[in-house]
Amino acid sequence: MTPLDHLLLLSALTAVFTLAAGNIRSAGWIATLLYAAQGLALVKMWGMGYGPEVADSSISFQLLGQTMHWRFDSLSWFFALITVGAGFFSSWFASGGWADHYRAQGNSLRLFHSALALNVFSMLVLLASGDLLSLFIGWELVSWASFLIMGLASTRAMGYAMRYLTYAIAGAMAILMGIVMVHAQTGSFEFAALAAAVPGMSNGTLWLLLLLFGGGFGVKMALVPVHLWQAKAYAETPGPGAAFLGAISSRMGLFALILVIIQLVGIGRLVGMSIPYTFLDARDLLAWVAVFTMIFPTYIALRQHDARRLLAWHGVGQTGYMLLGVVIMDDLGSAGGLMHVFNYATYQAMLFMSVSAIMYRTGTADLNQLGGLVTRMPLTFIAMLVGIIGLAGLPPMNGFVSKWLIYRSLVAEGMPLLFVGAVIGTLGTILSVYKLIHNSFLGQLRLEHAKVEEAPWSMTLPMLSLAAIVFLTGYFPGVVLDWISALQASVGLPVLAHHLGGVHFAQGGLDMIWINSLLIAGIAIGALIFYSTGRSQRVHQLDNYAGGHFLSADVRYQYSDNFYPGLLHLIGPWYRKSFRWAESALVSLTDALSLAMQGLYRQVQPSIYLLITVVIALSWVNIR
Amino acid sequence: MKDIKKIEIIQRPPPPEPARRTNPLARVFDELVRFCQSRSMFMLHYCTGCGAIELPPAMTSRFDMERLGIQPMVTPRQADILLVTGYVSVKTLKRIILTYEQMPSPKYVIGICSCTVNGGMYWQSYATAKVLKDYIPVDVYIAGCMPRPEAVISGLRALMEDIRTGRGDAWKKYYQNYDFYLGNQQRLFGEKWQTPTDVIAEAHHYGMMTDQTLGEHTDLLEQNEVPLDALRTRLKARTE
Amino acid sequence: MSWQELLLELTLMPLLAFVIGLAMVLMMRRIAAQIQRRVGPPLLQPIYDIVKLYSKQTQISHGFIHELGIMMAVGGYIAAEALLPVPGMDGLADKGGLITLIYFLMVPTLGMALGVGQCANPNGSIGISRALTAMLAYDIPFVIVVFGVAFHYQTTNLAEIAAIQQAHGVSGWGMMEMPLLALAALFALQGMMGKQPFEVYIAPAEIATGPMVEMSGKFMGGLFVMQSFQYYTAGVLYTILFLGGGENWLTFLPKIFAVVAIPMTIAMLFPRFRTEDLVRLMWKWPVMAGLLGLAFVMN
Amino acid sequence: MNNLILLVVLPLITAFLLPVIDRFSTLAARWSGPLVLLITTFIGASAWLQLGTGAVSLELGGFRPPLGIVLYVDQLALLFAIAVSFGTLLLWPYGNRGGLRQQTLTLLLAGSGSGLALSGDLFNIYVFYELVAVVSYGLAVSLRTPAAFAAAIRYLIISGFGAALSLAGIALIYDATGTLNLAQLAQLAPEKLNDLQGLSAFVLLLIGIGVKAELFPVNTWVPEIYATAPKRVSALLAGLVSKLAVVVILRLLVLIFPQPEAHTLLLVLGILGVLTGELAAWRARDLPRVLAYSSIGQLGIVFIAFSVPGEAGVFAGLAMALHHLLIKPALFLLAERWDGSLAGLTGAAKASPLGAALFVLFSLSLLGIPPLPGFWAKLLVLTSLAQMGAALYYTGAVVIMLGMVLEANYLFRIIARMYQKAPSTGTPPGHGRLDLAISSMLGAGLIAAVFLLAPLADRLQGIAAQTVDVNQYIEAVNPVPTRNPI
Amino acid sequence: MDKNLNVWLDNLLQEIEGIKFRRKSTRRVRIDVAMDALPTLLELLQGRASYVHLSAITCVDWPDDGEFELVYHVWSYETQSLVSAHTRIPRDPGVYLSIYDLYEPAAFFERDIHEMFGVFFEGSPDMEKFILTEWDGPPPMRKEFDSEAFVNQQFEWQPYHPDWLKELEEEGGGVTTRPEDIRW
Repeated sequence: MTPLDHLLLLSALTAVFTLAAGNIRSAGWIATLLYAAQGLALVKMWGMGYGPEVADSSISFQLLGQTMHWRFDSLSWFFALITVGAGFFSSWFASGGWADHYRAQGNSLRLFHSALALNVFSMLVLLASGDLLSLFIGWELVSWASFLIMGLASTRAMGYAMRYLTYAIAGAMAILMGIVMVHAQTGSFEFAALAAAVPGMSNGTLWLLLLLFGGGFGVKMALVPVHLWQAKAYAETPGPGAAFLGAISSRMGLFALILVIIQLVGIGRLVGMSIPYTFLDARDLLAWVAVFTMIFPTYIALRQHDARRLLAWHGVGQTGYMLLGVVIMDDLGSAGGLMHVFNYATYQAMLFMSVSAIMYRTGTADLNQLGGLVTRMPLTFIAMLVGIIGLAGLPPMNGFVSKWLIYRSLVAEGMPLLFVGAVIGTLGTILSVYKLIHNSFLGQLRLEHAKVEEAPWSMTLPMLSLAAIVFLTGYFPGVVLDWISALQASVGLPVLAHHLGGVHFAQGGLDMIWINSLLIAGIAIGALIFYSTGRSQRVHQLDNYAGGHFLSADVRYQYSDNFYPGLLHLIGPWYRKSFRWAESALVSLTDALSLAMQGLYRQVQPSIYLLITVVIALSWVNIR
Repeated sequence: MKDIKKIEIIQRPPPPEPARRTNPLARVFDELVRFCQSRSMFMLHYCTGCGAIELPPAMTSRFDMERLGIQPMVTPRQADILLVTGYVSVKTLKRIILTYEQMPSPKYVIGICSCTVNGGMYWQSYATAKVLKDYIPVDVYIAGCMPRPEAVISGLRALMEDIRTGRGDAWKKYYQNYDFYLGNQQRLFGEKWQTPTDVIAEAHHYGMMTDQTLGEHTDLLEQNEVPLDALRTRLKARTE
Repeated sequence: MSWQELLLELTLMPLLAFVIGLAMVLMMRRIAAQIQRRVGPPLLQPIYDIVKLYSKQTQISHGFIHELGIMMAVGGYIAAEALLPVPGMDGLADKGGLITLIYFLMVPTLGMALGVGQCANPNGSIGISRALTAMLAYDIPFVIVVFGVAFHYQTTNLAEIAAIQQAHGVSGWGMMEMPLLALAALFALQGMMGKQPFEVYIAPAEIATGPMVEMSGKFMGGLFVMQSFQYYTAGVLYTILFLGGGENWLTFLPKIFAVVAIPMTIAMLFPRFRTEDLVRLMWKWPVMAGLLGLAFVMN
Repeated sequence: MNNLILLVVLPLITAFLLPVIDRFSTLAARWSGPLVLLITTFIGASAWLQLGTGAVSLELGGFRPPLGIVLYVDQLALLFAIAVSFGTLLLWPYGNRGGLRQQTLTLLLAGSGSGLALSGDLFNIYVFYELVAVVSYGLAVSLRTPAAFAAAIRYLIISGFGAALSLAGIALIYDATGTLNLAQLAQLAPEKLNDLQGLSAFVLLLIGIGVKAELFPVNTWVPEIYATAPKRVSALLAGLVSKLAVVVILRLLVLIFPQPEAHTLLLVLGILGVLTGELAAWRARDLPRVLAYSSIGQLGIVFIAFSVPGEAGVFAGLAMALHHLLIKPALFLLAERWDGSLAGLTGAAKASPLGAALFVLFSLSLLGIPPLPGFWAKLLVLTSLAQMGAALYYTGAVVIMLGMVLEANYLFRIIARMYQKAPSTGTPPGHGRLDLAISSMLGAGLIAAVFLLAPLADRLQGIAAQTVDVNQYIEAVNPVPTRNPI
Repeated sequence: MDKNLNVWLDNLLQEIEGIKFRRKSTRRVRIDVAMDALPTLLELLQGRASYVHLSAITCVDWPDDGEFELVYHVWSYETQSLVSAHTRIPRDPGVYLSIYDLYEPAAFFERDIHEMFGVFFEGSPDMEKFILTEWDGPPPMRKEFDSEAFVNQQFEWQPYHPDWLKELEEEGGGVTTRPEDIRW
């Protein structure tokens, strides 16, 4: 029983336990402990985090002349760490007050916990895949598990889950086609076989493979052309479920992309495959898809007025950064992209949790119905503040480090337009993230929220511990960079030389210990200056300047709807929903075809019809 | 800054010297702070009456107020001087009191035009408040039925002198005998008169409370004060 | 570089920045007065204003986040000064380069935005939404410029950039080698300093000085201090990137004052732009100039 | 081994004796059918054990092949013969639902079905095929609804037309080679039937037999019949009879017409079958029609698989056919009580949780979700298609993929509706205990297949190898060489 | 065109009995009409004689006659001439009917007069407080309302007796009669 078996067994045990005893009161807590146990089992394999070790599992199948086996290497160890961590925090969040609230609304808690456990288990199986066939099996399990957790909440959620399913199955079929093509070329499903066969393949087949695998994994990562399903589906998932999905679910696509395209096909071939009549090659294509994935969803998020929808659209946007970082494939960029996976998981989960804490207390996540909650829910505010600083990528938090690495590598590699595209994405994030915290926590407290209390400890503790992680990994990025350098070595990317505080780079490095302490010292001096002079007095929120008007609480003077009128007035006409139009055009085409086919089968007079078929068949014979 | 000395100041009997802190260092520091306060006054851009038409010429190139360090500011929060210009109608007086209470102290009121002194041209009118001094403490009066910019500047110059010598503390009177002012205000606006600013809490917070601060008028205020937040009833009235 | 010297530098740089910043604020008000044919404020007026604001006896606060906003506004810039190399003092320039500095310049804006948010005043919120839109507008040309410079000198360490430029003398200045980028940077500078044509978020007549609507006493004082730091940082950054940084103080000071004087004079001649026009202008000419400059830099 | 003829003869005799037995005691009549089927299944099973990997040819009445009729028994034929008798046993109209008539016809179907599977003579195949066709007309109308009669008439026309075509095909073959015994034909085919006449004979035969095998142009009868016939009959037709026709086509393809044109024709018709089946199912009104169209699609995949020459194609096709044979009857049994409009199914999971769970299991396997056997079958098909490397085969693979996406969408649209909260108006009906029992047995069979996957796969590979081996067929039958016809 | 309109206007007005009109100048006509005839007059002026613009409604308080005098100023763009229709209404009920249906701006003039004089116009859309929102005393423009007495009672005055005025008065100087008491 290798350590990997312990992990998979434990994960399966959690799934079975939650399925069996999900509805008992303390089911959530026990599930959280089980996730912690999984974390321990993972830590036992810490060797992979810091060195080129590989842990094989004893389970393997011998079927149809193919052997399927499962193993862990540092790439899967890194992703597994984030998956189990996200599972641990989401189930911890879902075990206290939130659980009673969820059950009070008539939903079955057992289904939710088992769906979460199934998700974690299927992701671990995917991460442990040893060859293309087990990769596909894990991939299908993951997409079905996330379908299950998405469709729990309501009929509307089930509608979005159905839409996700069609995308997922289409993606899976593309991957299966790719695997079968590889099998046809190399005769086996092993990774090594593919790696060996790649030099021999012509550019045409490689392009086909890239499109198939890229498309299939891209569907899960919600890259631009196929990004429509993710935001709505994640927004409708119940609170901690959304936190888990937002944190790690679409990163499985990135894991598989790294495994297949980066590790097996490798950058050499990617740069070589040029698109005719353009200066672009395969790597540029992936980079530009990443940049568009950064910009479009972020500016769609800007217009949302439902907090969950806004965060989900950011989920789609931030995947662009990870892909861009990984696709640059130099030591800085790939380290930035991979670290962004870890960073993003931490603060996205925290943001989703804080939004569901607000929904738990006020009943709504609509930004136009909220306001002024900072006085009532300070801890949730701190969690969201740390989250948005991380999401916007500002210095004290870890989001800054990964974005700095990506930008620094873009400058070093000399890709100006990608750099500008990435910055447009960041600025869009900063704008929409401020709108999120302003409309929900700042501004005028509404009458109906006057008596709202802070979220219970079972919800605030996970949030605050995640905030601590975000701050600490921001202060000492070296901790995460160690795992990433081990991962880079195993995947074959150039390894990043780093130290605890950041990266030492000849032409302008980054030392987060200095930068953060400098910033905190600056703010401390600001505070010193501020508090050294006269005492200030807290005044009532209605004691406010309103041009001489006597303010009263029933007049709502919070400015929250249509938050960036100038900008949206200018870029309003650019939102032409062209992707949604394309999707609905496809659906209506299938409808038309299906009605035509049904017409075919409703032929009442078959005789003429048969004569035609025979004539055609025989004439076809004569032509031969 | 060439001809600041040339603006002559109307001589007024010097009132008693304000209390000075004993140790010399603190006194020099207070002297410096008061000097800076006198040389940098933010004027609230709020035209309460007809006299305000004289302010733009005082600000622009001919009589440039900025050389005295006076800038027009938009909100009461940022302003130090409240210029009450022209007749003070009862409706405007409500807004003046609200604005005055929203200003951070030390704050100064300058009554421009004779209407603020004793009612001026509209002394018989039922609609104007005659004596501004009864409702908010006033530092300097500038008489004239719309005094010319030179007069306004010399008034401001007198105020600067008061501040520099430490006599410009009329704003403390508002806290110290708030009851007197509140009484006059209630007499004019009725018992239900209330402003969002909690002046009594502020007086308490900054240690300006004296025995005159609280009285029967403040008790009256306590009784029929409508707590700002609990306006649910009006909300329901509004929605039916 | 022993830690005592570093400590000395870290304290000296912000103080110098503050003093030079005050001088720049005075210069701005004097230029404004000169253009409007007025006498203009006395020499020490900025100090008088700040001392008066800090010596206010009743300060109105709307909550801790309101105070935190001002602390972040002032503290953010104090921290940013340490990254700006000035003649004789490099501070922590090598620990975080040009990209870190851009983010450090965003920290005060967002800190102030948080503070204003809690004042629950619609004027403030409208002002902040316009300020962030303006930031989005002028940051895009600025980022193009930053990329061009970083790629041209193959480094993001500001001290090195200044050293490279000084090595070749005046002909080595950024402005000579990358004129278009310098022009685009000037546009961005105008937006970054929030001066008249792009002052839509202060807009006194329209939204009662936007974010500063509820700032009294030391809050307002904090913002005045931030304003002086803002001018100093903008001026020094532009000088380092395009005017060869500071060999010695005698040549450095005139350069930064000249750089800051240009946007201030332009400011006094223009009315305020609407937000859409501001964004449209910023995304049209400076971005074109920047991209053209980049094309030259790239090959 | 000789008593295998009983597989054909015994059901036929009991079918005719049933009215006589019924005269004596209805109880005996009701149970005699299942008893006979039990005996034939037993005989088949014991023959299967004796056969091992060999192949046997039984001359009926001791006459040597060119004159006499021969039953050729190899693993493929025996497997399908057992499947027919055991399947009819499972899907027997218990509880006297269809009355005596339906029981006799079902027995006739069983007898002729096993005959069709075993016969080694072309004309004999035609006779049994006609018998199966006639019996299925009778079974299709056992509900006596006007819609059933209309559907049956259309089915009669098409089937009759198909029979005529196949007779013409057989005539062409007889004219060219002078014999109808499959073994002899296999010997003579390379030089006699390799020309135009041979190919047109194959086309005629393909379309003729294709009617029962739901081949593309001639399967317009399928949705109406399966919707209006009693669900057990539809299960029989969709599950067993269509597979027998496929086996016959496979025999023809392997033994007599190995030319590439035949394979490409089969591929084209298969692709069209998948496209029309899946697309029509996207907008079907009620569950039986969805299953009908889906079975057209699945059989299209089987044909695509068989169009791959050589052992890999046959292996993949057999895997898909057996998987479909296991799942489709179970789904039809579930459709027994759920045949109302799809909207009526909202909240059905609450009414019969086991039924809904089984439906989910079967649809997952149909879609080819990894751990279930459906995935391995589809993987075999795809790998064999990819091996061919020709453009047409790639389009075949892509069409299968698109089919799966469409199938996933419409199947899970139904499942999503089932698991929603039932509307207050009316909750859908639960299932009969018997139907549930049989379909859950089939479900258990499916899950068992998951665990016994490796041995099953090797045994199936053996069968495929044997079917492709033409010389083994010829030696087993060793016909007397005929003289060239004048 | 305007000449014969005036002539036509003159003989039109003959039809209404009890009407007195005096042409003050070519562009101004004063008409005195009875209380109940005014609406018909205005209707004729507006409908037939193109006096479409109601400039103002003013009210004059005749306390000794016990009447209010309402003056309606209507202007015609075509003839470029103004008609002022005067009418007298009794003071004590102080009720008159509104001409809002003829001229919509009348609503504001009537509301103002109601606030200042207390005349109630039936049919006028809005009779609430208009400008004097803080005032709850009697209508202030009425002549019997003594503003000065009210002011003396309501407000105190700033005691203003500077030293230099005292010396002047000792020498017999200073102001003896107050400026507003001088009636010429």
